[in-house]
Amino acid sequence: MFKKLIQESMGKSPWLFHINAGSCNGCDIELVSVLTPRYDAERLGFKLAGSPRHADIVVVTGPVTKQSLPRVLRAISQVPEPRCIVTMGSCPQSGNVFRGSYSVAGPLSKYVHVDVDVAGCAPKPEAVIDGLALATQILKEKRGQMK
Amino acid sequence: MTIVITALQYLGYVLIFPGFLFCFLAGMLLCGIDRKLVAKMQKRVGPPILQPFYDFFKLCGKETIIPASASKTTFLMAPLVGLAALVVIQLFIPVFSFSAFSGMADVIVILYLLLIPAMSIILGGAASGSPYAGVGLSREMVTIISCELPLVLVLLAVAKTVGSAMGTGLCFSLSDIAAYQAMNGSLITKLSMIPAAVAMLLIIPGETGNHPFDAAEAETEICEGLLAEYSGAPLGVFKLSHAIKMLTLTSLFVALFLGGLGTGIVALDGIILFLLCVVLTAVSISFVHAITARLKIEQIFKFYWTLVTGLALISLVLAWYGL
Amino acid sequence: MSSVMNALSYQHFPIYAIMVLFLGAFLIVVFGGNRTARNILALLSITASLAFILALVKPVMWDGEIIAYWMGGRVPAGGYAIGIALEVDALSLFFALLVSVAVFVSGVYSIQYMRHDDNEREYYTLFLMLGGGVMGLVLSGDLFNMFIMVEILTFAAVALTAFRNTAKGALEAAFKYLVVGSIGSTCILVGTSMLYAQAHTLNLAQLAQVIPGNLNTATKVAFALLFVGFGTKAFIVPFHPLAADAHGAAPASISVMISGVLTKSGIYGIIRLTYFLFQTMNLGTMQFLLVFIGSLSMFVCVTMALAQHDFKRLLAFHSISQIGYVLTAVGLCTALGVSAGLYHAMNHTLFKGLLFLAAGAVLHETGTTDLGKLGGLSKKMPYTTVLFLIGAFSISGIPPFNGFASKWMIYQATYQKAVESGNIGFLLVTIIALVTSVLTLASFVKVSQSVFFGQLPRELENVKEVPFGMRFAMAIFALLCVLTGLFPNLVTTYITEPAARAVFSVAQYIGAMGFDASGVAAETAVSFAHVGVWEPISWLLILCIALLSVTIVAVASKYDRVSQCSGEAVDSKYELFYGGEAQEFSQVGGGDLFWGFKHNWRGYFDVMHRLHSGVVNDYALWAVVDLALVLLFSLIVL
Amino acid sequence: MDLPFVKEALHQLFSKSSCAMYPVVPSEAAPNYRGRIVYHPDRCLGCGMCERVCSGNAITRTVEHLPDDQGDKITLTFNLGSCTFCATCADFCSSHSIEFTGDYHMVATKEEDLLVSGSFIKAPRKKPAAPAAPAKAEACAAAEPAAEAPKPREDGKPVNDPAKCVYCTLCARKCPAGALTVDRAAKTWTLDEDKCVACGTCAEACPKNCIIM
Repeated sequence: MFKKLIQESMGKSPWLFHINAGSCNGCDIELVSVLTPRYDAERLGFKLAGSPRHADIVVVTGPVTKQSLPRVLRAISQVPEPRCIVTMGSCPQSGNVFRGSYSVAGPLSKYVHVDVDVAGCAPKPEAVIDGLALATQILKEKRGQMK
Repeated sequence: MTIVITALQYLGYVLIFPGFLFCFLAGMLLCGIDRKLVAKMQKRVGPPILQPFYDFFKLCGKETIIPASASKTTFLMAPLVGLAALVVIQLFIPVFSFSAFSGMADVIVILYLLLIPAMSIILGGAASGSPYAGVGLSREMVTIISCELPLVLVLLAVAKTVGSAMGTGLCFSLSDIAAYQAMNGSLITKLSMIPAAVAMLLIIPGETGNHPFDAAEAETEICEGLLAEYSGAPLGVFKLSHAIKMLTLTSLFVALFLGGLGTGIVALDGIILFLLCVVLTAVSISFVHAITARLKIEQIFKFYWTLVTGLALISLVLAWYGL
Repeated sequence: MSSVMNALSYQHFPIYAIMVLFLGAFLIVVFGGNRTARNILALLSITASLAFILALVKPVMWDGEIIAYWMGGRVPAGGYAIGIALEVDALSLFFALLVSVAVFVSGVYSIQYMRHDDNEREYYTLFLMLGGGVMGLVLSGDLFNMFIMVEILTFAAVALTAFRNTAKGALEAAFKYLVVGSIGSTCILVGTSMLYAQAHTLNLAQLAQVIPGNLNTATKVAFALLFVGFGTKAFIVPFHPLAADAHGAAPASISVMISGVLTKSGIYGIIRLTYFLFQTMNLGTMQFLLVFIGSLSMFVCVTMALAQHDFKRLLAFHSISQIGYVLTAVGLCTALGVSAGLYHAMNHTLFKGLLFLAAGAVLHETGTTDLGKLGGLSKKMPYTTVLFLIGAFSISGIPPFNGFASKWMIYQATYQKAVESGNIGFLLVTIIALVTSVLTLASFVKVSQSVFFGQLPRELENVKEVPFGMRFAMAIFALLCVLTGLFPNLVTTYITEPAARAVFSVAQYIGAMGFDASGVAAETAVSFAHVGVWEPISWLLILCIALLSVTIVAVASKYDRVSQCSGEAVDSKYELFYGGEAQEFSQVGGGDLFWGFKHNWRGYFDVMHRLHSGVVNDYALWAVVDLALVLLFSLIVL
Repeated sequence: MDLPFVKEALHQLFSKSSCAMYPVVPSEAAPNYRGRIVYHPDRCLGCGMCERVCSGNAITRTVEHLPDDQGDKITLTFNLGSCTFCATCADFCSSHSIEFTGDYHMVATKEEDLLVSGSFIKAPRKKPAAPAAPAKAEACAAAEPAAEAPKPREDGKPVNDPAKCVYCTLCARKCPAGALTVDRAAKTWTLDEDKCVACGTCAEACPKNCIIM
């Protein structure tokens, strides 16, 4: 029963950790706007965590520049299981307009398993909420698979 | 046989009311109500009231990572010690006329016991070895220093008021303060106690580390400071401790200023206490949270050592001259 | 046979307790060439001294007997005391107890700690002379012997301060100490001779009988001189910078002696002077003097400590801060106050000894006490860390350790005094004491963060735990810290209350020596009613139950199922969360940890910084100014 | 101390929240919102202009030669995970075959889910000299002079190669002087020589490189 409780709770309080991997700040602003009174993701339990150790969902924005790549991987590795990685905006998925630049190491999926992609440049807050909700479902499944 | 029954009774106090179970449920609900109210004041819907429970159980189900540079025992034990110490403080605070253990400590002791949870979080954070924890520790400690002076003045003012009314000169005992209020009505009705009560209301968010006095745990600047390296269940215990601390401080306020509202029936008193705590939380934590932005650490210090200390000092001087 | 029995009578124990230490010092000079012999001799003499003092506890403290001992049987003739006298009442014994415990633990610690130093023989000689000096001072029954002992202990302390003269600043610190210490000793000598000229006696009891009724300008001047002289020994403001230098330079075992023992001798002198010789403590102005100096020491030194970035200097300032507590409480002249002050004096010896030994352990293993260069030692030195934390919690007054019990009594006492005397100034003292306490906590948080927690610098990778002997010595202090904190009622009943009662029993003190005490008010009614409520045992019991239940729940819900770094494998998962930059060591500077606090007090800290110039001329000037002020004060109010 | 939000906080405590309640209450994108791309292959000419103007390299055009001269199968794939939604492709598309809808819901667990693609078969171009088609010989002959590669004009003004031209009108749209008129239905390309400034924009813009300066 306790396990069930935990699994249910897992779906109700996902905490986000946001990594800016060289983003233009467009997606970052949209992510923050998800927490504003207009969209208020907190009513779904979302919360921005300050440290990857607290997070359940890692949201990556930006095309993953060479400078940021080791830090991104480091921060992601420090998120405790179960965790879920969400790429936000086109950049981490493909590099977008920065693709082919000498300083871009992306896409992120070359290095880690990405669970959810939220496309858009930048995605609409509703789309972000959709993506995070999907990530939460995945999180719950992952928790169920944990022993 | 009677010993066994007494022991069971005391165990019941510790584990059920006003101990763990009460602390857990009431503290978490208080935290949830606080979050809901802040959201309301910010024109948001806010999380469900049960959100802190979800957060807690979720954290219980997460992996606990111990950093390589951390000292394991301190790192893992600190949250538990902090939680246990807080519950014991809650046991020492009388619930109106009912007091499980409040005959065992007085207000000065409470003042010092309140340092133990703070120390546990400081040591736990320091034990993780994180540089962010170093910054958080420094800020946490300065916040404690800031709150200490006005809190001392408030407690001394209360002790003086009750003491001179009871003819003993001074009275630090919480159960005596509760008994006095049960006979003569709440202390907040006295002129000299009003500034002290206001000061205490301002101290509560500082002691609990709530916004805007949360420079120590600023998640956007120093990655939650002392908690930066905590994950999983220990983090959940710290969150629980934070929630219980809100309950403890508000019920301390009730014990100091709003005593005498009890009915004598323990269960009912518990509910009244909780409702009063909710009101106090709404005023002193949620409302202050909603209308302010986070203060810098030296502003926190200045705020407490000027304005709040001034209020408490007025109260103390008024109490000294018997008003 | 009877002479043997006679020699074993406890009447002789005080002189034995002093003499074994001096004898040990002498024998070590003669036979101390061999390390084993030296250690055995030192251990024997400190153990014997401790045993003699412990044997005196029952008759003197619990039965209330006052031992008057005339050396060589030279009892007073013609109403005047000529011979050398020892007079041991509960107060003397209380301090002797502290001295013997501190000397014992410090001696045990020294065996491992000083192993790698040269001149161990001289070290033990001076060490035992220092111990013997303080022991002689507190047990002595006449003023001139007190002066002699002050001289012995001062010079032993100066020599020991400069013992590691290769260390930076050791000679300078010793020189400063020598200069100002000599000023203090001279004051005591001049004061003593002025009193002798007036009263024609040097016996404390007889002085206490003669002086109070016959105050004139000369005795008033003598009072000021003696007060400043003993103040120098206690390092109260304005002599506190010396303590910082001396503690910083001396070996840790000597810091224990200086802070735990030597300062107590100053406090003892002041108590004897004010409560016994001049019996002026019932004057509000005298209470003001002591409480003022005490509060000033308390607050100034704790703020100075916050600004330090050397482990031992920081502890040194705290030492004076705690002495400020003691002086304040003693200056209240209430039964509770004196009892609280003595309790705190005892606790101070215990926890400050523990802290200095911990600092010594860190120095022993790492070779530095600079807070900026240390860090993360808790993984390397777990026992030292735990012991240090016990000491830090004790001095910061975290329940249930002993510092809390005594500080709490001091708050009660000051507040009670404020209420009883109607003087709102004492209320301020309560507030200062409470704030000082939390500032103390702050600076020990700083130490624990900068030394034992935080990140381990690469240079300290190979640090090991200290040897068992040192840990054992620290553990003794730690155990005593916990016990005296957990059983405050027993401690007050059996140790501090008899001593405090002795403070108010001037008549018995005089009478025990065979002088006429009719002119002196009999023992004041001493009430030790505690105003507050605090039951540490019950608290601990409940805490244990609570902790147990939390732990059971936690373990049951797989709280301990953690993932941690296994072996040497470097995985970024177990690294700390920060930018991952190349430098492996980033730490908030030890000196600036409490920036938010210091920023608001920058004016004050600037002034303090300028005042503590570190120039010995300035400190000598302070001593003279202090003397002038106390002189003026005593001439006006006495 | 300045506390400007006291009144607001109290007021909002008792007023309705301004939250959009998104997942419960569905939300429409604003007019002209550029969301998910819908590609209409039936309208597409396969000119590849979109691919060239795409800044995010989100559009890929693959041409598959079908056997038996059935023509080319042209597939356009729009990777929404690389798109900046700038709508330049739609702007440039002469046949309006790229459409940006208001559908912002572009969430996927796999990268493939973010691909929008469509394909059409372009009929094989009539070979100018196809001996196998004598029925069209006359027509071929009529076209013969035009099939000759046009010579550059001496005055530097553009010349169109009708053999290559698909009449996509891009040159006319791009012409800063308004000198070009292209009628797609009538398949005519006319140059107003008085207006032409011989800047060369049309030649640059031409997806088929059929304008020669």
